[in-house]
Amino acid sequence: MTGIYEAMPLWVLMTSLVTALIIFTAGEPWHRLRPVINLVGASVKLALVGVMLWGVQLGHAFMVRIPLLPGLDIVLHADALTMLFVTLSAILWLATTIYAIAYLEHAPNRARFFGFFSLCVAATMGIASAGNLLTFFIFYEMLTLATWPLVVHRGVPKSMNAGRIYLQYTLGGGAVFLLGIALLYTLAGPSDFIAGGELLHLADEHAGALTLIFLLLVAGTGVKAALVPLHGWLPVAMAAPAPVSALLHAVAVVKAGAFGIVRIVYDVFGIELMALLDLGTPLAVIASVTIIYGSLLAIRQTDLKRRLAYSTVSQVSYITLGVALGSPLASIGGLVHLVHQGLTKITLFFCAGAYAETHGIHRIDELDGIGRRMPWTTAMLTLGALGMIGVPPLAGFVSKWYLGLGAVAAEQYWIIAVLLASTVLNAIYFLPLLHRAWFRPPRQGEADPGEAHPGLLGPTLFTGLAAVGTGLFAGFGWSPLAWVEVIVTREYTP
Amino acid sequence: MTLPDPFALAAAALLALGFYGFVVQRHPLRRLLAINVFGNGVFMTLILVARWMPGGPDPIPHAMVLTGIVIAVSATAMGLALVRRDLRQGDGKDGGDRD
Amino acid sequence: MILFDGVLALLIVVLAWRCVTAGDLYLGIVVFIVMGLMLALSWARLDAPDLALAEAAIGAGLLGVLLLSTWRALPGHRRQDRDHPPARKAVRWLAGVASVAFGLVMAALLHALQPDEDAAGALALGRLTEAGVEQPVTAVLLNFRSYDTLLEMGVLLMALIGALLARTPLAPYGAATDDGTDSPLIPVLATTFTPLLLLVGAFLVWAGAYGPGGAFQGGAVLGGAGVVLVLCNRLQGAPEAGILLRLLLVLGVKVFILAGLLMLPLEGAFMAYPPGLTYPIMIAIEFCLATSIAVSLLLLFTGTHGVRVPER
Amino acid sequence: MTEWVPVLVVFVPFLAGVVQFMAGRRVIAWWPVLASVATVAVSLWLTFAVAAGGGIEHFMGGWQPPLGIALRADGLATVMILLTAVVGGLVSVYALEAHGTGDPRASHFWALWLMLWGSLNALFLSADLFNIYVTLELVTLAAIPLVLLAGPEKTVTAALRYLQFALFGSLLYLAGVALTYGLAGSLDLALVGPALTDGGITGAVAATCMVVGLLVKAAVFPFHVWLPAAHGGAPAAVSAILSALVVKAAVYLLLRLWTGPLAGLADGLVAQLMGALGAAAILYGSIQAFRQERLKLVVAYSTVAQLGYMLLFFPMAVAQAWEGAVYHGLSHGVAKAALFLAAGNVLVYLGHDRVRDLKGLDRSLSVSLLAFGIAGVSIMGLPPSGGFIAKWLLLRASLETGQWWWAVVLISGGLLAAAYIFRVLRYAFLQAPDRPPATTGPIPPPIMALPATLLALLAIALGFTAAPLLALLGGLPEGTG
Amino acid sequence: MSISAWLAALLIVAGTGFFFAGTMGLLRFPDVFSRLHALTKADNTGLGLVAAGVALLHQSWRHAALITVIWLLALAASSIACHLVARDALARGEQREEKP
Repeated sequence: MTGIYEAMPLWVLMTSLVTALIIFTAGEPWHRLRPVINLVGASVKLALVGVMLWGVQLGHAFMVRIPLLPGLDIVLHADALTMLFVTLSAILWLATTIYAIAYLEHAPNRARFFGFFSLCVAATMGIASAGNLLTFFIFYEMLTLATWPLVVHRGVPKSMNAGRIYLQYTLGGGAVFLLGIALLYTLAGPSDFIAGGELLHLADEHAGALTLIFLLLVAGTGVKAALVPLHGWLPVAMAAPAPVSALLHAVAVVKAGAFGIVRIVYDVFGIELMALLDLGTPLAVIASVTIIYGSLLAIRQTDLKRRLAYSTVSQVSYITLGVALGSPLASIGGLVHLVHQGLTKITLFFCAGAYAETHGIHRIDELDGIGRRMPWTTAMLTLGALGMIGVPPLAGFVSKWYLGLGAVAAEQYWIIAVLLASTVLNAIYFLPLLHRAWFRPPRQGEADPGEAHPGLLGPTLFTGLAAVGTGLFAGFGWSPLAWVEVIVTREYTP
Repeated sequence: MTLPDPFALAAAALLALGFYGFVVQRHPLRRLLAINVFGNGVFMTLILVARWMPGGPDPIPHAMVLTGIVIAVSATAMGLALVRRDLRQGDGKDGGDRD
Repeated sequence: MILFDGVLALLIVVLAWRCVTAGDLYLGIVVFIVMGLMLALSWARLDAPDLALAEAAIGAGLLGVLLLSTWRALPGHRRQDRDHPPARKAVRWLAGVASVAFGLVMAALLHALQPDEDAAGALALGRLTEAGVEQPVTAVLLNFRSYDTLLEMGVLLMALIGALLARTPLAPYGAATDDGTDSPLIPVLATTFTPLLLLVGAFLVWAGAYGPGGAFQGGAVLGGAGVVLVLCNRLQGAPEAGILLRLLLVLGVKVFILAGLLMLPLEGAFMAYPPGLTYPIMIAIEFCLATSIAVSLLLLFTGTHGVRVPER
Repeated sequence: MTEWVPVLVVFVPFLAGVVQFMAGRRVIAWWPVLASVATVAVSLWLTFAVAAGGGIEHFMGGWQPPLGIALRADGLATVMILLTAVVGGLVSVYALEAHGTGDPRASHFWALWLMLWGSLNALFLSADLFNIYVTLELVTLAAIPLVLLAGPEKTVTAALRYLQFALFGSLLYLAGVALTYGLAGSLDLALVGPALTDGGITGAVAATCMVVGLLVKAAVFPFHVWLPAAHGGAPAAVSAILSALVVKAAVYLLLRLWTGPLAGLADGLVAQLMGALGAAAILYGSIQAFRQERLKLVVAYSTVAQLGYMLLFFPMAVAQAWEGAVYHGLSHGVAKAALFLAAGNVLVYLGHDRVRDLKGLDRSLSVSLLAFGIAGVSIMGLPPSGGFIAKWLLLRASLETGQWWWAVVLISGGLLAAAYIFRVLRYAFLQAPDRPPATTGPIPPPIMALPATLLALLAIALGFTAAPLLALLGGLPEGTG
Repeated sequence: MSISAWLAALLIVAGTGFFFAGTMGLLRFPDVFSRLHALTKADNTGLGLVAAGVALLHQSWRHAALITVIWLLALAASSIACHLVARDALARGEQREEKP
């Protein structure tokens, strides 16, 4: 019997799930109480995550096993990688909740929105703490289902269309993923995530089958991670409200996909098997193509949120790139980007949402002079953009630096070129924004100052500064970077 | 080579004709007739099976046929009520029964 | 006799052929009824007099009446195939070939079939003394496989409910429907034939214990008596059924179930009759069944929830 | 006492139905409630008895087969009875409001439904080929009048078509039974197997007749033509019963016969053919469901598709496929009942169920719609749900037997299901900002929304209760595969 | 064969002849009324003859009585049926066909 303390991942999951259920059952009449429930849920979760973080640091094992069938268990556990993602999600959930309460103050159907919002976070928690592929899949699909109502929340034909495309991609990906899992179970039997994987002994006999399984699994997760050519849903899903976009891009969906790839590479196949089957390089190539292609498309966008969306396509692939290279340093770069990109991108989306909500600004050419009207928000936008480009000492730079080091270590010098090109492209699509915001005069009759609502600004400031902080204090013991180094050391030490 | 029992041939023919009628006919009343022809073929088969048992007519298939006849007639009677309803409506009438 | 059997079998096949393919629906129905009678004859030849009776009374008789009355109730243009044309020629050919093949296979199988001599039926024949009645079919229906018979009563009851539901809302009641009912011969028919029919029906039920007959045949004849009365306008449909009529309707199934359940604690199995009381219980059940069958068949004919005696 | 339970499971509801019919219009309001509660209670009693002590056998009239008829409550029968109790109980709650207990139609509904309940249990328990024929007819002839309850003027054509196919199917089955008796001299499921296996071509034809007859009754593609109109036209409670239980009864018989008396005849090619029928049903039914304009027809065509999954057992015929197929039956039963009840609520509220005009429904009918969505998760086979467990088991079975093509069918079936479920939700989520939906009816009271929600949640819960239920079911019967 | 058997055979053959004649009439006569005429008269006589023959074959008074009852019932039924058919035909306005 699992003790209450060991079952901590379950409780963390439950905080969001229960919040969702309360919100659903309470419905619209309780709208005054809902923010309280939301915030209490998010805070409790954060506290529990803190406890768990401490425990993992001390080497405690957290594990819950719920048998579904013989040989088919739901396993929730907490290792260092889990904690990286869980902590990020818990913090960003709190921020996004505050932001969303302010953003949707008078919108209809808020009960539904916040219910699914919490459900979505619950699913993310499940993904993070999944202890085997099946559990991962269960929450992966739950995430798909929980985000659909958020994507179509506005209920206009455009968002319905977005919802349809979103489902086509993600459910299709899920189906492929399921097929991959079933094949793997058939080949190797049930197995938990374990550093280095347990498939090495099959490599000789079933190399083809393993490659096929890898292909299926990566295709399944790649859809959510928006790897080219599976990225089509992401820009369309911009039809959702800004907090949803923020969540989708920074924490939930896209990250879940990237996280899945990390899990598959590290804990299912293992670095060694990857090398043996020669799967790393193709994955790295796909990731590189995605990085460049996403950036190129981002340049062409005139809509602010769409430009950010394509930027996500590009940036998330750094994570994939990092793990695909198969060198410790690159892995550090990739994994730490999970956090860095999350903080940075959510800041950017918060800003975009604040512009839209406060002044109705959606297109980039409407940004002229906004720096003067909304200085704080624009400052955060600036920090975020610079972080994305990778200006030292901001967070993005740390990731890229390690990626570069890793590429050198793996003797894959073309990666350096990719990184450089990406940085240049990032600059090309972000700097004009900053230029317009700060140095162009506001348009006629639009000079009225007006900073965003505090509920919008607060979370933005928080995430923006956090993004700066993670970069600045990367060398300290509790920083994401240090944490990631622990993970990677475990992975690479047999 | 013994000569086939004429009733066995008749049973097979009833089955075949019932099947043919069910597939080919579209008028619901005709379909019900065809189904009953088929049913009679089944009953005939059972009676033959009963008769061929060494030691006397086997009462169990006989009981089955008796049960089968009642069921077939009940179901057909219900079918006839449905046919009556179905074919009388759609003529601008309310479909109510008047007789 | 092989000649007679051969001619009879051929006749049945030809009638079935005409029934299925007759151009005129009315002809098809009439041919179907005749075929039923011929089948009854053939089953009598095949050592199944019980079934011959049942087929004549229920299969050809009552079903024939129902078929004809349904045909009569259809609007003229719905009596033809115009709205329901038969399948296209290609389908007809395909179905024809398939059914010929099916028929040939079945004929070959039946020809080759060699029933077992230790079939369940032999067992039944061997244990007749335990069954309480001499007539094997009745023994099977009311004792060895009484469960089937009970459920079959349920089928009849539900078919009746279905038919009644299909025919609501019902028309005004009571109007004389037949031009023929004022014929001077009708009272003769009603007064002479009905008592006779009732007598024969009751006799058949009772006779089931030792000879051809039984609850179904008897019940059908009793129901037939009711049909005659309706046709003679001595009875007519009523929109509501009194509690008595409903009681009679479910009498068979209810007595059957209650007796069966009663035997659970007494004898340890559903419907395991206590030895010695088997015959009286079975006769009682038979009469209840026959009553319910008669009432059900009558109501299937009238298509109403109840019947009543018309006011004069 | 325990050996009486199978009898009680059949006759408690059946007798209650008969009494209800006799009581006629003067319905006692609490009679249906009492009858349903009693039936659920004896069903649970049976379940626990079988779970604790293994199968129960009862010889009707005290006559052992081959002379008499046996009722056998084995694992498979018990899980089906349990499903019937759960779905039936909740549908009864729904019907208390939807059909009421007052007017004559209500009386007919309860009489028919209670008798149908007993008949279904009788069918699941029957261990005799001819008795199965009788129970099949009993089930059909109870189901058709229930369809008519939606108003004969609307459903009579569908009911008539249903009757024709059902009647022909069962007579075809009876033809097979006749041949079987000729071969084996017995009707008991446990006794006819060897004779059928040794029966050469006669045995094969007998088996074919029975199987094809049941396929017609189970509305398996291409014999599905009668199903959508009947299930789509019936009142919601009845549709739920028909789709969740009645068609499943025929599939249940297919499974039972295939793993029992016909096990020796199961030929690889025939099994593949059955699987192909299932696959065709999945693909065709799903595509049709996607194209329907009326909500209840969407759900009805979904039944055509979902039944196909259960047929995928036949080509694989391993333990996991067996468990998967039966579990699919259970979870589909629960989920489909939820879908139909939810659709019924939509119909009550809007007065129509045109998919395109469901705009803005998510606000007014959020509970029913949520139930629809949750049940949809199971229909799509997404985790965590009973549908997922079933799909997973079937998927594993297909890969383990090397028949990967069924895996492809399973996966695409799930995606197609998602397409038609989300199509409905999409229209329901569309906002109609200018005006509220033109409603004609009241918002269904909680007693109508609750059963749908509970059933939907049960469909999810089935995702976690597989182990005890599959233990109750027991493994694949011996001699199969 | 005994005399009674010969007699029975004769009666049955004669009865069959009447049936044949009745059937010919049914097929050949031009209108409802004359068809009825042929059918009832000839067939009832035929049935009587056949019944008498069968009764003779059985050599039992009980069976003979039963057969007689059956014949009488058949007579009554056919006369009533004939009457009703004729009435119906009249009511529909069917005309007698005159032979050309």
